[in-house]
Amino acid sequence: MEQIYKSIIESLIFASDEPIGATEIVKAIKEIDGEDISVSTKDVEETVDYLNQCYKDNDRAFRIIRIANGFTFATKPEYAKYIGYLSSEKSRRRLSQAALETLAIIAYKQPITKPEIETIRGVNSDYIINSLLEKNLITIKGRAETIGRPLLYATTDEFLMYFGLNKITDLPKPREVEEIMKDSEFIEQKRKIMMNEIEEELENDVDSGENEFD
Amino acid sequence: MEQIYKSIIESLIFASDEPIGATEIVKAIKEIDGEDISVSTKDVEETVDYLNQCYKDNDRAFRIIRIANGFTFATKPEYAKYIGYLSSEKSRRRLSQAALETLAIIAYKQPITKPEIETIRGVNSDYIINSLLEKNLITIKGRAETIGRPLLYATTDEFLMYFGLNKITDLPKPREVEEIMKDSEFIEQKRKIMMNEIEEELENDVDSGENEFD
Amino acid sequence: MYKVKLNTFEGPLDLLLFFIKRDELDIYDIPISQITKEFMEYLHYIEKLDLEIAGDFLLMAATLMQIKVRMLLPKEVDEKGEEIDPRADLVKALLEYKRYKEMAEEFSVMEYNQRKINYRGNFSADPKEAPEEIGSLLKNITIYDLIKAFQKALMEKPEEIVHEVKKFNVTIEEQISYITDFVERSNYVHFLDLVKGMTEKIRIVVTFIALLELVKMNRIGITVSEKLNDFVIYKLDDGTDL
Repeated sequence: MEQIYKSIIESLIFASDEPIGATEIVKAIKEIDGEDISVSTKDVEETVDYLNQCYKDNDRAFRIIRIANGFTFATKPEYAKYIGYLSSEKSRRRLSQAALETLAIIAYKQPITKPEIETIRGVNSDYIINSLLEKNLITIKGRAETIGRPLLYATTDEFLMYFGLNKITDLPKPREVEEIMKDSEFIEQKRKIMMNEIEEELENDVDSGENEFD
Repeated sequence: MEQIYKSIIESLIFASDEPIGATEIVKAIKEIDGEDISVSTKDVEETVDYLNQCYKDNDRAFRIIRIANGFTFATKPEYAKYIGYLSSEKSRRRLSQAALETLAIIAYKQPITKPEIETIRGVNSDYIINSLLEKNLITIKGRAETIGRPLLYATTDEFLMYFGLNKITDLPKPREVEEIMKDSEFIEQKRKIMMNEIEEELENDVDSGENEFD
Repeated sequence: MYKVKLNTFEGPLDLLLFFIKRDELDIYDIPISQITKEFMEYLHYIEKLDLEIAGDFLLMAATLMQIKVRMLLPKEVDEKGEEIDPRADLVKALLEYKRYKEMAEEFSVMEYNQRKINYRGNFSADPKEAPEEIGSLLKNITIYDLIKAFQKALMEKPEEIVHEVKKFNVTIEEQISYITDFVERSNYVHFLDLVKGMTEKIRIVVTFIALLELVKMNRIGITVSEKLNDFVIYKLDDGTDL
């Protein structure tokens, strides 16, 4: 691959407002410069590694990351608070426990129907599914061939972006059911990291003290 | 000014949704690190010059430019044709809201005439219908037997492929969409019970933790 | 003394898991009457707060009661003669739910890490060149594509000024046999080749009408061409593709 294509690859990734795949990059180059241009997806991968090494050597504030089946530029995490200050009006809200739970079920069992989701969660999930659809974290992927032909839900590229995944197979492996009960510490550990979890005294919520359980 | 602020300035310009002024940058930094931090708008200006010199020396495909009283990143003009190709591909893939609306009307009411579509949308739809025809998402399926024998429009196989459907009856029924939203008051109640809606400031989130880049 | 916040629970399964964890119960040997009592207290508590009781909680209450009753009855056995634990389905549901609840926590960690990353914010300043027309998007051909190709064929003909009104020297029948001869000879033909050399608009129009007739009669088929605004006409045998 000619040297100039390193810059072209850099410019394509830089100017794309969503992750761009190696195939797309090769396609764009060949469409403009001709089919006989020798640029492969492997060249793209290597160029990205080369560029990232340059950024690191020169202490750039950003890197090219692999996410949602493509490449995109992103800042290094250490600058998040400054950027967060700028965009604080937008106040990025974290997903609720219910939303995370429902997403996890959909992510691992996709494509999955609403009745199946509700069986696992034990609760009606209309609202949550609708809000995940609205956030574009899930989408409708056709219909199941079962009775009533319910709609099938699956995760989107935005889902991958949101959780920093390159492809759906990068998801952490769920533990086997038998394993789960063995160590209760595991959950306690993570609870500390989790920001969603807040312990609130009941009396802060309701006026009288008679709402306590043993 | 400390060296680290060069990177912070770079990250702020990089991540800002619109051109960001030197004053804003100084404000963001002082807001996070304290008023006594020595960073002036002149420092910002100098840093931008320094960064641009770095990009030039290292043959980067982008620069920081001054636009509308602020700084923003831009790719170098010599790559415009490649980027142009990409954005045209995207516009092909993405349907505008108006087009999507029209397409939905046609999908659900097919076969349908233009006057009927326009009655529903309340606006002239010549342009959109033509562009949907061009994109091959809809097609002409004959003529209605009404006065003037207007053309009848229907969706194509490409349409089904575009939306990942096997057959047109796989489209979600309006009733099903309503079902997801049904009894919104009940759901709102439930949402209050079920969802831990915590608004968090990003600054609370940022800890000194892992850096996945290095 | 434990204090319970209402919105801690995502649903009845979550609530049951809470009781199990709090009281360090064995999930495989749940004391049904104890947990049913706790569960019912929770229901009353929601009532007290004058909140609408979710049907899901009521359903679980009914399930618990049913299990409780079955626990008191003589043991049931399956076809292999093994005792059926009336709690088995509930345990399975609890474990399955717990599995995803755990993954939700993993997701929360991923979300947390990801939020420290910011993407490029402003793309408006990137110079873009309007691209040339690239390739054809058409994957299958429709009447509309036929019309477009037809128009193109017409437009590419040099305008000929006709001074006198002539009787059309071409008929649909003639053009039908013209087309069928063509496809009989070579099985298929490009539309633009078919009309090549026709100098009169009317001849192209009639040829096109003839083509539509043949399609209607299922005697020829039409498919997409690799060329823009063109299509391929091919022979059909008894309405089936060759």
